Amino acid sequence: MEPAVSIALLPEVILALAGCALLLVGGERRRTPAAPVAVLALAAVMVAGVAVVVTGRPDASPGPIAGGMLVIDGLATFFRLLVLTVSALILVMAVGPLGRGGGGGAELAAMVLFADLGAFLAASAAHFASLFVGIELVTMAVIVLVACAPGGGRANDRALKIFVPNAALSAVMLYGVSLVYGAVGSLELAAVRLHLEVLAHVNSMVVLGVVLIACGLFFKVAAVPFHLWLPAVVGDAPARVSAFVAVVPTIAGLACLVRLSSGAFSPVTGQWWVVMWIASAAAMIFGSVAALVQDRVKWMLADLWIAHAGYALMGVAAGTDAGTRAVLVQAAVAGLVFPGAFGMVALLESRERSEIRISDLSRFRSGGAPAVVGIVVFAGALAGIPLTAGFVGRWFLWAAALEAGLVWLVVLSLVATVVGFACCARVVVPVIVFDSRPEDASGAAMARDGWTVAAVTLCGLAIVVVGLWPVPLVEWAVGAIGRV
Amino acid sequence: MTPPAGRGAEPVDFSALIWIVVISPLAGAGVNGIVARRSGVAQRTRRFLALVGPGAAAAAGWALALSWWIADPGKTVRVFDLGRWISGVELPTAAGDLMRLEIAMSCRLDGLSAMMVALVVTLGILVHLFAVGFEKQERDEDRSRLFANQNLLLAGSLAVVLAGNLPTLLVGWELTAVASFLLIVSDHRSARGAAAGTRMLIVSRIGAAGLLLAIAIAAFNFGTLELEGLRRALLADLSGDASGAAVAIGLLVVLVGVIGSAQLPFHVWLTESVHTPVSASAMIVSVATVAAGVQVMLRFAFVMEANAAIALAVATVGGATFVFAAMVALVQLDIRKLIGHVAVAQLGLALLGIAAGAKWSAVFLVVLYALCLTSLVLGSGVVVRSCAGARDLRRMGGLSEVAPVSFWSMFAAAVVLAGVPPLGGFVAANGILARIFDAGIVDRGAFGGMCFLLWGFGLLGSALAAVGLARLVFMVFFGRFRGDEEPASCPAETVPAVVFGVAAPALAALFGGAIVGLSGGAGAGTGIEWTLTAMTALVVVAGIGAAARIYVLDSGLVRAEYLARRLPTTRRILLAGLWIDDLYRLTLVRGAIWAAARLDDFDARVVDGFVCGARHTIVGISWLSAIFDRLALDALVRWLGDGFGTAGRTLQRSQVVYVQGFVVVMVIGAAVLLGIAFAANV
Amino acid sequence: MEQAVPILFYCLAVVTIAGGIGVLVSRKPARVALSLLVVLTGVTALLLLRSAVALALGQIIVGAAAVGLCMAVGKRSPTGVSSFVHGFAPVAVVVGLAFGAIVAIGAIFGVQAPGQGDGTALTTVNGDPTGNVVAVVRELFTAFLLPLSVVLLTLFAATIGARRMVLGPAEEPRGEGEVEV
Amino acid sequence: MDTQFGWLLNLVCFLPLVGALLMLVFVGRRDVVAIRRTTVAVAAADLALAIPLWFLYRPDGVEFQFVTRFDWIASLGVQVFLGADGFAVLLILLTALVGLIAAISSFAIVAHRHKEFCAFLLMLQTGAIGVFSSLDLILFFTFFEILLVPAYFLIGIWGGSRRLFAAGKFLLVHLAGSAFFLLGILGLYFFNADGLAAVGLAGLGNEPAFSLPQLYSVAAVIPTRLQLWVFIAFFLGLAVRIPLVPLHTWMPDALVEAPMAATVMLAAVGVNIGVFGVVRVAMPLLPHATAAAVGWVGALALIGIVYGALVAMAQKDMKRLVITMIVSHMGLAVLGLLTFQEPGLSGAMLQLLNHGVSAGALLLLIGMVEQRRETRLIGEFGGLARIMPLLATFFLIAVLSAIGMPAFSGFVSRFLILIGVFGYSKLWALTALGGLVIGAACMIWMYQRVFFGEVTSERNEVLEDLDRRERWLVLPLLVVILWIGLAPQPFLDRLQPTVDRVVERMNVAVGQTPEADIRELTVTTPDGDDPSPGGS
Amino acid sequence: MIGATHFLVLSLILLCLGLMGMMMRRSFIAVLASMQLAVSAAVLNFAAYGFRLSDLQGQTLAVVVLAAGAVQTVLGLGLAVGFVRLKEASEDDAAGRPRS
Repeated sequence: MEPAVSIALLPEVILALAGCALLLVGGERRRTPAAPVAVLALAAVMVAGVAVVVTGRPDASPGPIAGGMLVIDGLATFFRLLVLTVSALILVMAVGPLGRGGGGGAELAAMVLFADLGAFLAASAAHFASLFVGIELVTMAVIVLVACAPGGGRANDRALKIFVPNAALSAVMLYGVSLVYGAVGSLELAAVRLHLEVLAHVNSMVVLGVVLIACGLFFKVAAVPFHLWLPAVVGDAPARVSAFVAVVPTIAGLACLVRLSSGAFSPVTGQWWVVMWIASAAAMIFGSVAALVQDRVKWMLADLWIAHAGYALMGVAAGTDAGTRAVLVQAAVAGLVFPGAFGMVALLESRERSEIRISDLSRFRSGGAPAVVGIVVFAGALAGIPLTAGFVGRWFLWAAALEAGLVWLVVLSLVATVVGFACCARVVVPVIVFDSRPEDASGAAMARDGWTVAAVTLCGLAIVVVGLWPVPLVEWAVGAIGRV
Repeated sequence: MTPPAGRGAEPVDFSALIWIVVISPLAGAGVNGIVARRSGVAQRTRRFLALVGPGAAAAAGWALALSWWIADPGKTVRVFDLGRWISGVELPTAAGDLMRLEIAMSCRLDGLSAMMVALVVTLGILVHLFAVGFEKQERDEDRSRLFANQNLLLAGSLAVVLAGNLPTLLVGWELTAVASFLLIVSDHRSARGAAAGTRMLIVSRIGAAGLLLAIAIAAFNFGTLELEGLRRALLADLSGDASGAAVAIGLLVVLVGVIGSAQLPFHVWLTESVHTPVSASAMIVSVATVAAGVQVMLRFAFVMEANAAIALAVATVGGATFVFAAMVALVQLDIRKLIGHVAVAQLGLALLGIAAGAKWSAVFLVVLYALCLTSLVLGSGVVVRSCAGARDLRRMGGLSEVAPVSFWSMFAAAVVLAGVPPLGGFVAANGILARIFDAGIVDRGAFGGMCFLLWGFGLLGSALAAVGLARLVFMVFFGRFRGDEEPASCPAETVPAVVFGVAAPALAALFGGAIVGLSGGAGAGTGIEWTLTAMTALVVVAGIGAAARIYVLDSGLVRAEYLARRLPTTRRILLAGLWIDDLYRLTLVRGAIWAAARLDDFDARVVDGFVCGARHTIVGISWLSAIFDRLALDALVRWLGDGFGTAGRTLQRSQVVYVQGFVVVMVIGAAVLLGIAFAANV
Repeated sequence: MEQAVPILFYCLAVVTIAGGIGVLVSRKPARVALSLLVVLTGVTALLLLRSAVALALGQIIVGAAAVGLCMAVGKRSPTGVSSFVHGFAPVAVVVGLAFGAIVAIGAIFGVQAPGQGDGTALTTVNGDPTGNVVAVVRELFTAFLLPLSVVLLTLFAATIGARRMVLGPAEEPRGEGEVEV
Repeated sequence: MDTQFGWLLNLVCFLPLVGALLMLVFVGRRDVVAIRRTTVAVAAADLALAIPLWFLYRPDGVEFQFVTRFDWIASLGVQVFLGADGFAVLLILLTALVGLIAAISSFAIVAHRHKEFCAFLLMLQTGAIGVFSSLDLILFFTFFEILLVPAYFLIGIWGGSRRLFAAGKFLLVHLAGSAFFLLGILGLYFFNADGLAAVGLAGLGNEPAFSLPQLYSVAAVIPTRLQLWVFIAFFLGLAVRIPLVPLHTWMPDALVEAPMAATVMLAAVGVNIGVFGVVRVAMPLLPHATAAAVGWVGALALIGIVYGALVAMAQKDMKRLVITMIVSHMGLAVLGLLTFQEPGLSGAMLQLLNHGVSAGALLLLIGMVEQRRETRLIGEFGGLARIMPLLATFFLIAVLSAIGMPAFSGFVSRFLILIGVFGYSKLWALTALGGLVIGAACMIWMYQRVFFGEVTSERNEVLEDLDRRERWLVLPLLVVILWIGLAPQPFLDRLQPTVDRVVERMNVAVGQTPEADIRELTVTTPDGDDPSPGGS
Repeated sequence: MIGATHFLVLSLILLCLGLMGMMMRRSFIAVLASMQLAVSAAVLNFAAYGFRLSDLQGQTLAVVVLAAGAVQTVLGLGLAVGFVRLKEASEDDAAGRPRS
């Protein structure tokens, strides 16, 4: 048995301590001087990042640590850093709002850290216990985040929309775990894999367990039809919260799916493949089509996010190393694109106006060429135009899926991509003006929030750089899964 | 392919001459079109520049022809490459090997082309001389463009005449077509001219397409594009079992010739082209048709010799056109249109002769035709100007005193062309008719009974043509003037240049024809031939007599009007040109436009509909999903609200989606996934 | 004892299911809570039947807390009235049954669980006679230390979060140039 | 691979982009004069740099010249691999020339946002030149796509009244097509990566996987079934761009709505990309599939020839008429390609150049008319020949070239294509000729209605003829028209290596079945069969 | 002999009841109770299989799961009270409150 405590748990410890500290510091006073909140949270994320890099073992297939609960392999490190990056970006965007004080800022920042902690566990799980607990922690933190986010009574409302379905689906997933446990007699992922490989044929209990677990994870990655909560929550919440709510649980869920797909459940090829195929196809098509007529930008982004999750599932469905690599790349790309896109939306939001419609995007014109270029870059990346990161992500997915023979899935995804193009073209239209005057010429220009602008700029640059020079990212992804 | 023979000891540098012949009108076109149109250029300079091209061409052309006739005793066929155009493209042929397409601008000098070059350059310079003098009176600034286009036409015609291979022929043909088009539309204001020009150019597209197809067949099936090589190949082919390819080439070149010489059913372009300035009209009528039509026919006359079917087709077309055009000429009231129809008729006769094998007579007729028509067209210009622009024959009459030069010239030309024995026209027509009749008697196999019909056509046509020409001269020059304003003597009448244009060709035709006719007419010997000759002479004289009776003796045209009243239908039909033009308009033109409009609709509705339809479908699905959300949501809220006992309370129509609905859908989804997974398991 | 197990099982199963149905159909929150109590009691007994003493203890603690909280809150619940007959009930029943049927088809008829334990190993784990509770606790604090601590952390966070929710969501700051127009 | 002067090609390719970016950064948006000067300077420099390519290119072998290559995404074998053959050199020259002319012509029509307009125009130029000079499939595809972005904005921002609709349609149809193109690339990639080993050839190892020359060398062993799938994918992508009936409907909308400079650029250069893709990618890589698909593609091309001409005849708008005719012209080019023989291929490639210059000139002139009169409706005009004789003359030259009159460029290509097509199929040749006659009739009729007859509208009486700038704008195109028409041999010489390459590949396909086909390979077929090194 | 299968049947019934409750109860308290029901089902399973396998992992995980269930309950109650507070804050029922 491994020692339960390891130096490799340093990032988790840092996050946990920082989270607790934030909760305690910010707990009582309703008007915290909250600039330190953001700084503290950011610092925690940074330090955790350093710790991840220091303690992460880039070499493939290291042994489990923490009593067999975690395995800090390349995959884990990849997802950990990704989650931290996303969190950092969103925290930077949130410096402004948090810095303006108001109650709950500390809780919000703490929940970001807790969600990261959960994602850490989920991404490096070597045991169903840590997987379940980690993914639940992500969800719980997100629920609190949503519930505590500004927005009056609607915040509770939104939280409820995650809470109830999550209760049902996590129970279902847990039931699936219990079935798998019953069928193979172990909860350790490696042992599960060994048992399943030994089994002469996959019995229906295993299938049940696997599919139920998949359903639970689909809820987290918002695959159709488990996606319903996502647009309802993301479309409605403040943009910065939306970004976090959309991106982090999905990345955690994807990490779990990848881990199970290439590890524990790799012997269950047929059923796993079918389920992933359907979820992927449904998510891609639904997401793109639903986004097409969305007039509300955040809802549209939410729908597109569903489509992106669907693309990523294509890599999971492929089930090969190339597929895994593609999922990693796609996750990284989406993790850069969506925070940036939500950040752009955040620049338009104000207390009076939280619902941003496509025509409102014309307000970006007040930001001059950089804003316009930004919108074009993000729209291009969302659409997957070459030379942006969006294309890189999809390229690897297509390649992997084709290699695995999923031709029709690729064709469907191409259709979805084209439909997605249409959405993105719609987004660009009011910004590039085409002479349509903004409805409220007197109305608000975009907010001048330096932190948000900085984060968005960073995202945009990263998108372009990855689009032009994807080699480091790809190399990293290749290294992360150890093979290929 | 340049035959190696004679390269070394060339007495005259033919190729240089050919260069000059072809290039000088082109250069003339360029100079007139670009330089002379500049505003600073003096009128005198412009006139000079107009003459440079045709003059040089005439000099070089005659030098070429003469030196070929004189300096080259062997009379060998010579081919000159004026420059590579395309080379090195390999084309697989029907024989299975590769043919290297080496396409040069190739010129072929032989008896036919030498003579035709001489003819064309002569007409060219004469017309230009006339034009310079004639147009001098008008002081129109835009004449340089006209000259440029005329030069272009000359160049094109020379290219056709000299062409040594099919591509060169095509280039020349097209150049002629474009120049004719430009000449026809040269009065930009005239909608009618524009329509005629458009029609002409479109019709010429058909000819060009035919020629292009012929080139393709020649290259693919016979592996050569040289006229000489092709001739050998075609003859070899046609004399044996005629292959489809050879016949196709024959039919296609014949089609080109028919279009170029404005035969039925393509004659309209020529008869409608007469609304141009006279010099342009003369170029078109006497140069363009000769080159683009007759020359093509003559070049490929061997096809008709070798294949009776093609010959018969051409002969039929020619004969029919002869009669038709001559008949239409009888009722034309516009002097220029009358001349146009006369031209078409004479070309028909020439084609009939070529097809029937009376090549010599036909060539002779064509030379006469070109000269006489030049005279007639240019003379008509003088006449019309004398009448202050009126072109209606009924408003003329008695102009012989006002325009004596024109009168005598046109009179001579008409006499020659109408076939008054023993002049050239008679000799030629007689020769052709006799040849046809001969053919019918001697070798019935070729034409069979059709010969006699064709001969009948020819005879009838001769009579009608004689009437038409006589009508022209009588109505214009004889009797008394019927117009309103007194005719004024046109200053152009006396300008030497004009005299050249109008009188010189007529005289040339008169004397040349007379000489040849008197000397050549003696060849005939048998009784039948004498009978035929007599019959031809008889009908011609009878025709002229009839015309004289109607138009000369009755200057008031009472008789003519009486005839017109008596035969209103006939007159209407003839005036409408057998409605051939209308037929085109109603079928082809309307049909094309109709089809285009329908296809446009189809394109916009159906084809585009599919593209847009796909888009609409996706957007529609998207809307539906959105609407479904909303409807389902509303229904759900209302439904649950009733159960909740809150009926009557206003329920907010917001995006509050009932959370438990999520759970239901998700559980259903899980169940479906489970079911599918099990199904996949089985 | 061995003979008593089936009888006990069936009795407890009936009680548990009845409690579950009670949760499903009870109109008043208090009754819901009571039904839940019945279910949890039944489950606890069933757990004991499977030698899961520690688990049963945990169930009792958590269950009691949960029921208590439910009752405490349920008294104040403004929407405590529920109705069975309207709304989603038919849909939910059909969907739930269908789901159950599919799971049952797969699981009940395809069950091939390994092992044939009798529970003795669970009461004396690894020869340690200290019993199930000690064993589970040791397990919890060795191998499962990380999940446990994380869950407890989550509990902490959730408590703070719940408190924040009870207090009301984050107040919007008052103007102060939040958005530069 | 000849790497000499590779830097020059790079420079030609990327100079407009760099210029555009520099201009975006350094030139003030209100300083219209500076913007224009910069644009013209960049475009002129690009042309000046491109002209030496004409002389430096040695048409003595099928090897690509001016090659530069370096790794881009090494792990995938994607390279920045530029190079050109004669065909590409000619198209690059055309692009540079038309680009300069379009840039200058835009000054008169663009009323707002000059900076962006000029930048987009320059980017479009880089996109097109990039497509023509890419030797790596991914790079090719990247340029292929990137081209759409400036085009979309050019149409969408500066277009006519229905610009948004047109731009959206343009973008989506193109993207849908290129999505399939991408699928084809992926299919080839997997053959290249895995299939080769299965055929018994040495696998690629670390060789670049998308290099076109490398793919050419293995094209013969690509199994026919895979070829067919990939061909269908490529075809869908390219047919949209060509555009072949029935995928052409984006074009009348997009190009009519586009501002004239963009229309000129897209019509003269943009549509060539489709056919270029066929020559560069589809035919040499997939000879068997191309040979198998000749009937279908040829039928579409033939329909396009006749259909485009007839539909054009019904148009009331000059610009739309000319643009609809493109369907016909491009159909002819495709038909020429399908003969797999030298005349047809040379003719088809030359047709692209001819089309570029003649359509470019026509559209430019129409733009000049539109600018004076603010309408393009044929019915509004009449008798312009008297008022604007120079315009009428220039227009006539362009029309005559477009309908294939000898001495003008259009004739050469038509001549060669028809000779080639005739050897291939008599019926095709006849139909194509019929279509050409209809097309000619349509153009001539349009010319007649616009330029001849009485001047019907008083507003037309006062129109001014071309001024000096406009004259010099159009003249270069007319010079090229005449040059190609009179002396096509230099062009044909430069096309010969490309032609040879295609003919060589196609001979393999038409002449014999490839080795791999006999072995019944099922390597990386799209159905995902197990790769099995086929026996026998 | 009572085996894992019997427990499986029972737990399945409990799971279904729990899910049904979550789907159809409009009382938020009932939803929370149903959630407990569903969690109990999994707990039962873990115990039954652990018994059969003589393995402690399942039981231990079940303890953790119980804690997680507690977390959910706490959150759920927090939400519920939040709604109550909202209700008290404004009697306007139309503010988008779900009918829980």
